[in-house]
This record gives sequence, C-alpha cells and structure tokens, in this order.
Amino acid sequence: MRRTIAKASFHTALNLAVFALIGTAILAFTFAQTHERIAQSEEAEKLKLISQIVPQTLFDNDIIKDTLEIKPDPLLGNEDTTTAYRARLGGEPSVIVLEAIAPDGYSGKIGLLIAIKNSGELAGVRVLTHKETPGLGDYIEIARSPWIKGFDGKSPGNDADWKVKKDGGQFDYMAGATITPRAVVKAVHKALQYYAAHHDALFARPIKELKP
Amino acid sequence: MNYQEFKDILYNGVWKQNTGVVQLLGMCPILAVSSSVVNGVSLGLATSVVMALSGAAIAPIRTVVPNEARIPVFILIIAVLVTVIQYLMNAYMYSLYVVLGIFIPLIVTNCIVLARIEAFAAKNPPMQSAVDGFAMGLGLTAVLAVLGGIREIFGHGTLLSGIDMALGESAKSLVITVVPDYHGFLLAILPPGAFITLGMLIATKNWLNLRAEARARAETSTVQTQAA
Amino acid sequence: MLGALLVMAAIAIVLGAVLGFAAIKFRVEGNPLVDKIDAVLPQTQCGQCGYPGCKPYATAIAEGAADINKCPPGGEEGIHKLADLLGMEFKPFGGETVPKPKAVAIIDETTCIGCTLCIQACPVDAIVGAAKQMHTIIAAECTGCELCLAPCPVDCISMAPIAESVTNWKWKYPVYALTASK
Amino acid sequence: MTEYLLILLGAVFVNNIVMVKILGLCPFMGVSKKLEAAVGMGAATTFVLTLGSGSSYLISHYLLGPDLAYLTTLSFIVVIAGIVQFTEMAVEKTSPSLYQTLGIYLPLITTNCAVLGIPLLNVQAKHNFMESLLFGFGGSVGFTLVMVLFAGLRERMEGADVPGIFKGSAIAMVTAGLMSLSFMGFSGLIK
Amino acid sequence: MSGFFSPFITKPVSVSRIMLNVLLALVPGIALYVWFYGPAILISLTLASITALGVEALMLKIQNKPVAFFLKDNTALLTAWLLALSIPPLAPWWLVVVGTAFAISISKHLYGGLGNNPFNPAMIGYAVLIISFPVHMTHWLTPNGLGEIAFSFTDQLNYIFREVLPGDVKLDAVTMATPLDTLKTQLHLNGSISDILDMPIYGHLAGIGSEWVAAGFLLGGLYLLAQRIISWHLPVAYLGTLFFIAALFHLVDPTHYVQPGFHLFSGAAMLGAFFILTDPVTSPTTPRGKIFFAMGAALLTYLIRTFGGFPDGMAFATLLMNICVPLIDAWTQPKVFGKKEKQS
Amino acid sequence: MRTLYQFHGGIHPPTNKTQSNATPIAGAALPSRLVIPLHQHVGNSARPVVEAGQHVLKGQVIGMAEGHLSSAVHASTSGTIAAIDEQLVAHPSGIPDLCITLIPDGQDEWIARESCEDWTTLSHSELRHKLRAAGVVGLGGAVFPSDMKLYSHKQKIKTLVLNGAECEPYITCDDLLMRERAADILQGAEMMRALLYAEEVLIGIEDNKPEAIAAMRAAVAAGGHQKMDVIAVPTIYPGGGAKQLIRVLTGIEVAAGVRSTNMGVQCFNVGTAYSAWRAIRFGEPLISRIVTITGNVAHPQNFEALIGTPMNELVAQSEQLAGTTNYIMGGPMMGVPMPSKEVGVIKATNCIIASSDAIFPKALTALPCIRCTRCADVCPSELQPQELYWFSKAKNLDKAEDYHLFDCIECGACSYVCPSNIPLVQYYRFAKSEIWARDAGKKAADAARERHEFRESRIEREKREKAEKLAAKEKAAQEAKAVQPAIAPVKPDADPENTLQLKIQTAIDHAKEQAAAIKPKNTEQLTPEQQAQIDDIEARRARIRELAKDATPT
Ligand SMILES: Cc1cc2nc3c(=O)[nH]c(=O)nc-3n(C[C@H](O)[C@H](O)[C@H](O)COP(=O)(O)O)c2cc1C
Ligand SMILES: Cc1cc2nc3c(=O)[nH]c(=O)nc-3n(C[C@H](O)[C@H](O)[C@H](O)COP(=O)(O)O)c2cc1C
Ligand SMILES: Cc1cc2nc3c(=O)[nH]c(=O)nc-3n(C[C@H](O)[C@H](O)[C@H](O)COP(=O)(O)O)c2cc1C
Ligand SMILES: Cc1cc2nc3c(=O)[nH]c(=O)nc-3n(C[C@H](O)[C@H](O)[C@H](O)CO)c2cc1C
Ligand code: SF4
Ligand code: SF4
Ligand code: SF4
Ligand code: SF4
Ligand code: FES
Repeated sequence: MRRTIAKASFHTALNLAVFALIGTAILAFTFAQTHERIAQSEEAEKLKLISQIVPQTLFDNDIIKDTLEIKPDPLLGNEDTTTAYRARLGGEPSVIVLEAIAPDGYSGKIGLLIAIKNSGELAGVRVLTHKETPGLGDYIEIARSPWIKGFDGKSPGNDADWKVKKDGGQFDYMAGATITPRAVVKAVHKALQYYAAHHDALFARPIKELKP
Repeated sequence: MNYQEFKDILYNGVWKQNTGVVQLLGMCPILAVSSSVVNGVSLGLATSVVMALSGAAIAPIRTVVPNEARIPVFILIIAVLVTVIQYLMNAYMYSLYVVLGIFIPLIVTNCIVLARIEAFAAKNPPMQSAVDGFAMGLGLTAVLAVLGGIREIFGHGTLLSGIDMALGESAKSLVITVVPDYHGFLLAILPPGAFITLGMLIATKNWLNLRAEARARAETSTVQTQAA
Repeated sequence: MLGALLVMAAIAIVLGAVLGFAAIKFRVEGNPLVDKIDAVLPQTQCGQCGYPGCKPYATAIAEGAADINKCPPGGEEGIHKLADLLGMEFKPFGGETVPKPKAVAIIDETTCIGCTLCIQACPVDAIVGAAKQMHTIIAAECTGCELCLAPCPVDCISMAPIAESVTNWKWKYPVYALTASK
Repeated sequence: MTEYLLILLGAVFVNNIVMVKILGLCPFMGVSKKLEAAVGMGAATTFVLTLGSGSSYLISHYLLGPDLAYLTTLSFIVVIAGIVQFTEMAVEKTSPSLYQTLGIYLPLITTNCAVLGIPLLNVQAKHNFMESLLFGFGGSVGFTLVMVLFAGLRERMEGADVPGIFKGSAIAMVTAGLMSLSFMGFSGLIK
Repeated sequence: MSGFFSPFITKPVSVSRIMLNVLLALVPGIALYVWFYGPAILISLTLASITALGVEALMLKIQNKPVAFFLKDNTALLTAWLLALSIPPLAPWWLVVVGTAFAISISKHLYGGLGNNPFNPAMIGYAVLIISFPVHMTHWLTPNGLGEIAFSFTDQLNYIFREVLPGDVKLDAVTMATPLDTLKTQLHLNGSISDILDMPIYGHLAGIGSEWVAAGFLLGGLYLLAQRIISWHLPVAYLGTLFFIAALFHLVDPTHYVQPGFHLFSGAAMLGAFFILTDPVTSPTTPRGKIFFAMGAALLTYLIRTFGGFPDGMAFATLLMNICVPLIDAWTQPKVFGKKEKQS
Repeated sequence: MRTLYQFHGGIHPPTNKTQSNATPIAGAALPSRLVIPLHQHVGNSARPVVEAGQHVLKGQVIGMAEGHLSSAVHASTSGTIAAIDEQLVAHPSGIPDLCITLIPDGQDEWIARESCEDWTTLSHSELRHKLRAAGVVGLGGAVFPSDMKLYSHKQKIKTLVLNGAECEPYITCDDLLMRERAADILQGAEMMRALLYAEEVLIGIEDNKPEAIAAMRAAVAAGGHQKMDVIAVPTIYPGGGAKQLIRVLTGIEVAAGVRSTNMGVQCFNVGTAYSAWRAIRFGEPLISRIVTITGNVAHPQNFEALIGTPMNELVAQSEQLAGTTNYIMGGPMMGVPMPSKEVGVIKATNCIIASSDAIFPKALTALPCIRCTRCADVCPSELQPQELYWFSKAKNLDKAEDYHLFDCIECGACSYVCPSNIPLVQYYRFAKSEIWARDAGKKAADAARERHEFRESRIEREKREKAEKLAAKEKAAQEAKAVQPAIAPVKPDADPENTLQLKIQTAIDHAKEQAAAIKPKNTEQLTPEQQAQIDDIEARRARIRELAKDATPT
C-alpha cells in the first residue's frame, strides 16, 4: 500500500509538474515578448486621455514620465497614493494632471482626472470611474454628454459660483439628477484648492522616472 | 478527416449543439459581454481560438495523463493558452482588452471549453478536435453577435459602436445609427436585458426547430403519398 | 523566468503528489448509479431499447452511451424520471420507439404444441408447462414484453391488451379545451 | 467589524455574483431544476470557493508577488482544480452520504467561472486575507441563495402553462432576467 | 366542454367579479388623486388600460386561446391601473405603453397568462421603467396650489403626447421630486428631518396631497378586507413591520430617520399593502407565509427607501419577495387535519 | 350541555331538503326486473352461486362473499334468474360489471328466515358471521362490510358514533329513517355497542332536522337506553364526514391514515345500524334500503327500494319531469352521474337526483387558478387544494402526494367555492388513480426484476451444472476410450438443434391435424397424475383468463 501511494503520488506529481513547467515556460516567454508593448499601450492610452484635457500646445515634455506621487489628501478625496502628471512647455511648468475622487455621488464614488493650468485655471476634467445611474446620472461622462466640458477654463474665483445653477451657482445640471453634478462640482472645486495650496511642491523637481 | 465529417462537426458546433442556445454553457461571457456587437464578437473569436488550440493540444496527450490529474492538466493547458491570448490582446488591442476586462481570463473557466474537451477532444484526434473547438466557438460567436446586435439596437439605437477599438480609428465610420435621437431602453444593456434577450433567442431557436420538424414531416408524408 | 518555473513546479508537484495520494487512498469501486437507473426502468426485459434487458440499458445510460428515451414500456413518465434522476432535459420518444398500451400474452390452447420454446424465451418465467403439454401464461406475471411471440413455431401466442374494467379503471384527466378555435 | 459585515452582505445581495456580476451562470442554469440539487451545488461551491479564495490570496501574496503576477490565472486555476479534485475524491470515500448530495456537483465546480472570478476580483480589489475569505464566502453564499430561490421558482413553474417554445430553458432564462431586475433594487444599498 | 362530475353546484363567485371589486376599491384613491393633482392621471389610466387590453388580446390570439373569455376576467385592466398609479402622471405616452406592454406580455403571458406568473406584472412594469427611463420616472406632478403656475388639462395632454410645454413654462415649474425623493435628496445634502419637513410640499404626515391619496387607498383596502377579497395578514404585517422598523430608527436618531407615520403615508406603501402585495397570484397562500412575505417586503422597502438607490422600495421589495414565494409556501405548509398533535 | 368542537372550513350550500322530507317513506312498487351487481361493496366481488334460469326466493344468497374482505349479495325478491352477465352498473366509469338479472315472479316469497329474539344469547363472532352472511355493509356511502368494522381488536373502543348528520344537500333518507324507525336504529346501536365494547353512544344529527332529533330523543327515553346521547350538531357541509363528525362530537382529530378505532371511536351510519338490527333480529339480509328521489321530479320523496331496482322505474314513481338529462346517485356535492338511467339501485344508493340543466347548470369553463385560497379556507382536511391542483394538473404526482393528496376526502367543498370554477376534485381523483396505478406498476416491475434475476441465476447455474456434467462425462468417456477404444462407436447423435427442429416439425404437423379435427381434448387414456396436472393447468388458465380480463397484473 505504502509503495503504491508513494508511486502514484510521484507519478501524478511528475506529470503535473512537466505540464506546469512547459506551460510556465510558454507563458514566461509570451510575457517577456509582450510586456514592453503592453506598457507602451497602457501609456499610449493614458496619454490619449491626458491629451484630451491638456492641449497639445501646452507641453513638449514626456508627460507620462514626468510624474509625482500624491499622498492621500482630504481635498482630493484619494485614499491611496495616486500619480500626478506634469506637463511642461520648454521646461517651464504648464499643466498638472491630478486624480481626485468625489465621494458623494448618487451611488458612490466618482473618480475624476483634473488638469489644472499653471495659472490655477482649469484645463479640463474627465470622469474616470463612476457608478451613477445609467441614463440619469451618467451625463457626466464625455461619451454621453459634453456637460463635463463646462469646467474648461473655469478658475477658482468666487466660492458661491461653485454650485449647480439650481443652488445658485454657475454649473448646468440635468433636471432630476442634481446629486451627481453637485458631487463633481464640489470635488473639482476642492481639487483647485488643493492645487492652490501645493502649487510649488507639485512642480518641484526632481522628475521621478518610471522604472522600465 | 473528410469533407462530410468536417461539415458535420461544423454544423453540430454552430447550430445543433450551439453552446449559447442549446447547451447553455459558457453563458457568463455570453451574457456579460454582449451589450454590443463588437464586444461580443471579439470575445467570441478569442474563445474560438482558445477552443481550437486547446482541442488540438489536448487530443494528443489525452492518454498520457493519469485520471486523477486529468482535470488539472487540461485546465492548466487551457489557462496557458488563455493567458497567452490575454497578453497578446493586451499588447495589440488595448482598448478592447480593457472593455472585455475580467472575462478574458475567465475564458479559462468558461465551461464550454472544458466541456468540449471532455466530451470531444478527449476521444478524438487533434485535427477533428481543433475543428470541433473552433466550430463551437463560432456558434458562441454567432450567438454573441446576434445578442449584441439586439441589445445594442434596443439599448442605444446603434450597431457596431466601438468597432474602432478592434479595427482602429479609421473604422469609426462603420458605426451605424439605427434609430437617431433614441431615448435608450437601458434595460436592454443591463444584465436583466441580457437574460431576457437570450431567453427570447432560445425560444426562437425552439420555434425554428419546430418549424423545420413540421416541414420535414410534411415532406415525408408527401413522399409517402406520392409513393402510394 | 527561473522564479516562475520554480514557483509553478512547486505548486504542481505539491498538488500532483496530493492528488496521486488521494487517488489511491480514496479509491471507490462500483457505480451505484446503475442500480438507481435500473430501479426506474419498467423491468419488462423486452429489449426494445436495443439492449438485452433493463440492466444492460441502465448500464449504458450510466456510462453516457445511451439516450434516455429508448424504453417504450417505461412511457414518457419513465423518461421524465430518468431525466430527473440524471439532471437532464426531458426528451420525447423519437422515430419508431413509441409506447404501446399494456398487454399480456395469451396462448391459444388449441394450437399449442408444447414445444417449450416460449418458456425459454420468457425473461420472467411467466409461462408454465412441460414438453408436449399445453403451455399457459401466468397473466399476473407476464410483463407483456412480446419475446415469446417470435419463437413460437405455430404462432399460437397473441398479445391481448389489458382491458379496462371497474377495478382497474382510472379517472381521466379533466380536459378543458382552452383554445380559441373550438 | 462593520466593514467586514458590509463586504459580506455586499457580496451576498448587492453585488450578487450571479445576478449582478453575471458569473457562475452555467451551474445556475444547469443545476437548478431541483431544489435538492441546487442546495447541494451551493454547498459544494461554498466550500471550494471559500477555500479557493483563501489559498489564492496566499499564492498571489506570498508565492507570486508583483513580479510573477502574470502567473496569477494559471496558478489560481490549477490550485482550484486541484482542490476540487481532491475534495471530490476525499468526500466520495469518507462520506458516501455527503457524496450523494454533493458528489456529482463537485467536478462541475472547476468550470464554474465564479470560482476563478472571485479570486481574481479579490486581487483586483486588493482585499486582504480576511476580506478575501469573506468575499469568497459571501459570494458563494449569494450564489447558493439565488440558486435555491431560482430552483424554487423553477420547480413551481413546471406546472405553469408556459407556451411551448418557451418551455424549459427559455422561460428559465427570462425568469433569471426578472430576478436580476429585482436584484437591481439592492443597488446603491452598499456604496 | 367540461365533464359532468361532482360537485354539481358552485357558489356564484367569479374571478372577474373579484377583480372588478378591486378596481372599484381603487376609485377613492384615484378620485383624491384627481382632486389634488388634476386629471392627468386619468389619461395614463386610460392609456394603460387600452394598451393592456390590446396586448393581452394579442398574446391570447398568438397562443390560440379564447380572447373574449380571458379579456372578461379584468386582470389585465387591474395590472394596467396599478402600473399607471405607480408612474408619474405626466409620463409621456410611450412610457406608459412600453411599461404596460412589458408587464402584460413578458411577465404575464410568457408564463402562460393569468395565474401562472411568479412576478407581479405591474411591478415588473414599474421596475423596467425606472431602470430604463429614470429621468421621466422622477418627474412627478406638483400638487395643485403648490406649483408656480397653473397647468391646464390641455397642457397636460400636450405634454403627455407631444412632450411640449406651453411657451415659457419649464418642466421644473410643474413637476417636482416626490416627497420621499426630496427627503432623501435633502438628507444627502445634510438637511435635518425637522427642517426638511417644514418645506411646503409636506403636509400633516407626509407629502401634501399624496398623504390623502394614500388615505384613499387605505379606504379602498378596508373595503377589500370587508369583502373578504384579501385577508388581513398581508396588509397588517406589512404596515406593522414598516411602522416598527421606522419607529426603531426614528427613536435612535430622529434627525436622520423620519417618523414612522411618514413611511406609511408616502410613496406606494398604502397602495402596496392593500393592492400590490396582496396580488393572490404572486403572494404566498398560507397564512404564516403571508406574514413572512409581508414582513420581508416591509424590511426591504425600508432599507431601499432609506439607504438604497431608489426613491421608493415598494416595487423592488415586492419583486424580491416574489422570488421567495415558492420556498415560503413550501416551508410554511400548515399541518393537515389529524396531523396536529398525537392524541392517545 | 355537551361542548361541541369545530373542524376547519366547511361550506353552507343551499340544503334543498324540504322538497323530499315532507312525505313519509313509501314502499316502492315491485319492479319489472332487478339488476343486482355482484360488486357493491368494498373488497372482492361476490362469487355468483346461482345459475341462469334458476328460481330463487326473496333473501336467498345469489352471490357468496369471496375472501376476507367481501360481502354477500341476495335476491331482493323471489323470481327467476334471467342472466349472469356484464351490465352497466351504478359506477361513474360506465364500464359494465358482472350482474345478476332477476325477473320477479310477483310472489315476493321469503326464503326461510332465522329470527332471533335475544341477540345477547349469540356470541360476538356468531353475530359478525350473521351480519356478513346478511350482506350488511355501510350505508353512509363507503359500503365497507360492517362485520369488519364491528370487530373490536384489542384496543378498547370508548365511543360509538352514529352518523345521522346527513350533511349533503337534497338527501333526506336518513332523516326519514330516523323519524320513522328510531327504535329499530337504537336497537341496532345497542348491538353495535356491545360488539365494540363501547361505553357511550353519540348520535350526531345536524340541527336542520329537528323532527329526527325529537324522534330519536323520544326513542332513547322510551327505550331506556343508557349512556346514549342524541346531539344536534351545527349544519355545515361536510359535517357528516366520519372524521368531521367525530371531531365535532368528541374533539378527537382522527389522523390521516389512522383508523378512528385506534383513537377509541367507531362510526356508523344510522341506516347501517337499522339494517344490522333487521339482519339479526328478523334474519332479513340487506335487500332494500331507503332512497331519496328528488330533483327534477313532481313529487320528491323517499322510497324503500329493493336493491337492483332500475333507477328509472323508481324515479317514475315520483313522476319524472321533462328536461331530465341524467341521474345522479348521491348528493350534489359527492354524487356520481349514472352511465344510464336503467342501472340498478345498489346498497350505496342513498339518493337519486334527476338532474336537469336548470337544477345543475353545465359547469362553466374553468379559468386558471388565481391562488385566492378560498379553497384552502373551506377544506375540512386543512389541505392546500390550490397546491394539490397545481401539481395534479402538472401530473407531478410525487409532489401531490407530498402535499397530502391522500388526506383529501373528495368532499368537493373546494370546487364549490372556487371562483375560477375549476373541477378540483376531478384533478384529485385523476391524480389518485394515477398514483395507485403507478404503485401497482412499480410493484409489478419489482416482482419482474426479481423473477428475471432468479431466472438468470438459474440459467447460470444450469449452464454450470451442464458444463460440469459434460466435463465429467467427457472425462469418463475418455477414460473409457482409453480402456476400450474400439468397442462403442460414438452414436451419430445429430446436433441437438436439429433434433429439436425435427421434433417441432412433427409436432406442427400433428397440431395441424388436430386443428382440422373438432377440438379434440386429448384427455383420454391419461394416467390420473397427468389428468390432475392438466386439470390444474386448466383451472389456473381459467383464473388467468379472468385476471387478464379485468385486472392489471398486481
Ligand atoms: C432610479 C433612480 C436613479 C437615480 N440616479 C441618480 C443619479 O445617478 N444621479 C443623480 O444626481 N440623481 C439620481 N436620481 C435622482 C435623485 O433621486 C434625486 O431625485 C435628484 O437628484 C434630485 O434632483 P432635483 O433636485 O433636480 O430634483 C435617481 C433617481 C432614481 C429614481
Ligand atoms: C411601485 C410604486 C412606486 C411608486 N413610487 C413612488 C415614489 O417613488 N414616490 C412617491 O412618492 N410615490 C410613488 N408612487 C405613487 C404613490 O403610490 C402615489 O401615487 C402617490 O401618492 C403619489 O403622490 P406623489 O406625487 O406625492 O408621489 C409609487 C407607486 C407605486 C405603486
Ligand atoms: C364528505 C363526506 C360526507 C359524508 N357525509 C355523511 C353523512 O352525511 N352521513 C353519513 O352517514 N355518512 C357520511 N359520510 C360517510 C362517513 O364518512 C362514514 O363513512 C360513515 O358514516 C361510516 O358509516 P357506515 O360504515 O355505516 O357507512 C360522509 C363522508 C364524506 C367523505
Ligand atoms: C387583491 C388583488 C391584488 C392584485 N394586485 C395586482 C398587482 O399588484 N399587480 C398586478 O399586475 N395584478 C394584480 N392583481 C391582478 C391579478 O392577480 C394579476 O394580474 C395576476 O398576477 C395576473 O396573472 C391583483 C388581484 C387581486 C385580486
Ligand atoms: S425497453 Fe424493455 S428491456 Fe429495455 S429497459 Fe425498457 S423494458 Fe427494459
Ligand atoms: S409470457 Fe411472453 S410476453 Fe409475457 S413476459 Fe413472458 S415472454 Fe414476455
Ligand atoms: S379557490 Fe380556485 S382559484 Fe382560488 S386558490 Fe382555490 S383553486 Fe385556486
Ligand atoms: S375535496 Fe379534498 S381538497 Fe377539496 S375541500 Fe374536500 S378535502 Fe379539501
Ligand atoms: S461560463 Fe461562467 S459558469 Fe459557465
């Protein structure tokens, strides 16, 4: 009995191991072949998104590489460390791209990508993630409506303006769904305040290079 | 493998034993990824490739593997194939990869893959197994395409939206707006819509089968009367 | 690369060893499913399913080699039971396999020559008689399998459908035509 | 503590793996014709999924790490398949009565995509060990719950006067759709 | 033709009479609705009724069932009315049509029609609509006198059928979020209960107007009880549980959780307790089962209203509990005669 | 005052009793012919003991009780047996059954009767034997042989319940019997009490029969019966069901599948008590009973009718009106429609309703069940009729059984209140018969499996033995050969197949000759053993033919 168990165990183990090794080898090979390309794709994608809100004319550096780690901050609403991207024109800081989270959406957190010009003026905002009601609260997505473009060019200005029109502010909303825009407006406003508070640190060198 | 055999396997996979509307296997991707034609077809094709390759890979080694390790080994092979495809998609079709999300690795556990391997590849030679896998995958793709089409039209009023993700920017012009200024029947693109639409498809297949049977019966009876 | 290989090899070896161990340690014999299927079959032993009897058919089903809609004496109810037992979809009779009304065999005593061929054919010993004497069928034990018909050299056995009487009469299913077309 | 409770309840109701996440549908459709079968399948899945979630966490955290992340799928599924195979053999031998109820479902579990889906979601959501376990357990309890409810509905519907072409899987699919519609009522309950 | 078998006599009750009585019981609520909100609701009731009868006839025809025979049973009409009462009266015509058609065709006739459907058709219709067209489903009419401008019957007709508003009027001026919804929104914005309830849309117990509509439904419900068309178990267990849970939360934190009376008289609670949960086809049949069912529905209603993503939880609570009905029924079977306790 | 209990549910259909209970019981005219079925009771059919053409006297046994559970059948009047054959009987199936047709000779001449002044002189088993011989069966509807019910097995019975409830609408036969023959009923009750060793006798009568209650109370007082109570019970259908009445009178719930005797109660119909008394005291077998004739007739009334009287002859005496469609035996709730108007009155015939479209309108087309639970509210067995219906309709027999289908007493209260007009009871009857048939089939299959397996093992054994024998023989032959190689040349024994063929061929020819001749019974020149064997087979064959004719192999 003992011997057969040992033998069977050995046999099965060997079998499985051989296949596992072959499989792993193939996988490792594929990974090695593609991972560079994957990283590139991911970067390209990110760049595509960033370039939607950061005008081509405002930078000449490799934004993706010019990054900064941002620690959790109540003004940004982030709970984990996020990455900020910095656009420079002729070496001078021009735009910073921050990630922020609006915690009080209708059905949860709304993730935002916010580009702020050196002047403190907004370059653009995009929604990264959200769980708002499809068809009602999702007009904040660029794919659904241009609403989010309403932030373009806005500057911190008067606090009272940073509300939806219904509450006496300057931002549009869709009737029947004000919770969502309220949350986004509030979050963008706070991000601007964060920027104002940390402007210098944000553009400080050295540039943290992405490891290959 | 002759032509007839080839045709039989194909017919079996695409229509008679269709995974989506007959065998009801591999349904998670069918339901989750069929909110548009492009998504559906892309995952369907990826699955077809995996099925064909795994059929071909497993058929020759089926005798070597001891019984108790059979499932782990088969799964291992499938997993390797899937991961390879996943990386290729990740590298070369990034946006599509993002949309299909978790469902690419889940091809591994897509029941239809293992089910076909157990039911077919474990008993047949590699060539046939590959064809069978691919035919099954095609059947799946067909269901995904129809389902995706219906849901997309009802939900958004468009067809082929997102084709640029698969074929590149230039393909954007292929998107068809079926109903302009459409309100959007959101139910269709949400999970309930997926279930209900698939239910309708199954019923349609049942109906077609019934009709075909009735016609066949009518034919045989005319033949008989003629003979008489 | 090496790390990957090592990790996977380790996982595989551990798992394989455990499985191999389990395969021997936990080996079980027999297939209780066959008995369960056999219990559902009508035991007519007629072979209409294409197998020499109910048990062989049960074995074939258990192995997945036979469809569940092959036993006419079991009727649709039998198929339903098999489907339930095996977790499969119901499948109606197809082609020539259709159930017939229940019947018993009757030997016409005037022509029976006492050849005993029917006795040898009857799978349930429902025929009594000895060589060169009239044979007779114990109706209560006859399953109606018709296996005795073919061997009889003088065709003295016929099947008589079991007639409905006050004792075996059944209440009918209340039928209400709920269709628009009368 | 509340956090753990929310993960658990969220996995059972709000983000039900079948109704909302659309995973594990094949057993959901296939093994729900009879109540007992549904219960058996649910119990078997709960066992394997909880164990699988835990061991996947350990593997991804201690064996793979970030460098070998590309082996995630491969290693998870191989281990899960192993667990399933081992459990099946062990149960068959040690407890024939349990095997009667669970046995035939065990091999089917490997091809339940929830079994791989949940560990992968765990990795995605960066759950810690306890959270992974709870998420796995909650997910499979949710799976069991809807399986059992669905089986109840299907057993009842056997007597319904469903039009011919919808009999069987078509109406079951529609029912699953209406169930999932009902489950949308939970949305937003846990944010 | 039916067979000729015992019993040869039957009591003269019929399904259509029962349903007619239920329709009748809805009238007080509808009358009050018209009184407070104007006649728009009558338009959607008519629209829904026509659609329901049309779709029912079509589905019967396709299945080769006797059309007139089934149309006479009044159930399609009842489904239509209950659905029309649960969607905003100003909803565009196509919304009513889509909802009713879905309710009758998919949730009723795919299952074989009357008596076979596991889900409450009207509530399926409602759920489909609120998920698919949330915008239109949140535009409720402002009660008479509260709105900024008068909104005449022709204006309402114009809006329902052509989605146009008279000249300078904005939709916001004639519609509002329901009292429940407003409460939720305001709480979200950190309002406190007492401040919120001071808003002009609230009356004695709940929304001005809507509380009276609810009272109308309560009256109709009492009529149904008196007629023995429904049993007391469901409404009492539902309203009781809802009251109890609401009271519990309210006692713990009165600034965030509104009074229990508010819950009973807002949204669909009254309508649901007497007319929706009580749908005999989709609710349990055993007395104990009815109580469990209603308690579950009340709990879910409260949770969804207070913490969930929808302004009212009635419909989803009903549907979720509908799923459980077969099991509730199976597990609450009463003991049969002679099997109670062993006597010696 | 006694506390009465309640049972769940029940209904109050219009009673329609006043039509027929105003006139006293009339004697029915002697019919032109009597068709007496041999199977009128629960249990085995009686065995005919007369021959066609034979003259019989009133009360003469014409059918013998066969087996343990059975009852005798008697000639209802004197006359000639015209036929013993299959005829339509009072059974809903409309399938003919074995009947004895008797043409009365008009003399109405009794066979010698054995009366008994004092039954206490007889032993209990003698009494039971006499009841059995007199063909006394339950007249409350179940026609269960009464002698069987009067056997007090070890456990002691405390209460004897006499069922005079008569809860079904239209029927008044027990009412009239109690009004007119109360003393005899009570005598029967005393005798039953003695047989059962019961302490008390409770007589339950629905309170819509005040005259009967008064008459019975007067008789109790007059007869000086001790511990015997006449109790007015509320009028509610089915208050006369044995379990319901026992519940109302004693508070005991007789569990399903348990006999009431296990709980110390036994229940008899008042008519049964009356007939039992007549059988013992006057030696009169059960050849007549009180039958209510009502419905579409000019003079609804009760008759004392002979068993076997064609129903139309009886109804004619109440003057059947135009528009009568068919007859219903029993009441409107549980009665059965008769396959023909000519079928004979049987022991179970308590009432014949001449039905017309006005009295019992055609059932409306059923709608689907809306689960309104009105049926559950009235079910006296506390079942969930809507579930039973759902599963019966779907032919889901196991589930129907799980929901206690067999506790249904088929009272019809559920159908009565159903707003969808569903013939619920029909579905239950269907499901019950299917389950019985299925269980019978299952038993047969098990028996067949056993026989098959036995046969297999026998063949296996025979083969083995044969092989062993052959081996032994061969060995012997070889040894023999080795010893004496040249002596015995092996016989040219053609292979056995062939010989068999040959034999068969001759046999076939022989058979053909025989068939040409007129049915030669080759029974001459047989040894007594052979004769006995053949007789045996013939007898068995006769029995088998009978079986094949009327029974599933059970
Ligand atoms: C099903 C449903 C989903 C909703 N989803 C959202 C949403 O995603 N975002 C939002 O702002 N409001 C949503 N609402 C509306 C809110 O409940 C609330 O009515 C609204 O935000 C108040 O806006 P108002 O002040 O313009 O009336 C939803 C309402 C319903 C019924
Ligand atoms: C399923 C269902 C959902 C409903 N939803 C709401 C709701 O969200 N809020 C509400 O106040 N009334 C709702 N109603 C309508 C109320 O029953 C009733 O029509 C209400 O009194 C109308 O008043 P209101 O305009 O103040 O809402 C709903 C009705 C049903 C049947
Ligand atoms: C629904 C129902 C109603 C019955 N009603 C009566 C009745 O009114 N009177 C009666 O004597 N037996 C009635 N019976 C028959 C009794 O249950 C019981 O069989 C009978 O009283 C036993 O007495 P027996 O053996 O003398 O017939 C009824 C049975 C059922 C199922
Ligand atoms: C008391 C009562 C309540 C009902 N409630 C509803 C309901 O909420 N929704 C609905 O569609 N039908 C309702 N009906 C009608 C009917 O039962 C329903 O259309 C069936 O579900 C259709 O099969 C109700 C009927 C009654 C008698
Ligand atoms: S067909 Fe005949 S032999 Fe085969 S299983 Fe059925 S009864 Fe048995
Ligand atoms: S007697 Fe004939 S029909 Fe009957 S069981 Fe035997 S072989 Fe079959
Ligand atoms: S009374 Fe009729 S409709 Fe009502 S539950 Fe019973 S069977 Fe169904
Ligand atoms: S017939 Fe059966 S189910 Fe119906 S009420 Fe009577 S006992 Fe109950
Ligand atoms: S594909 Fe998900 S369980 Fe089959």
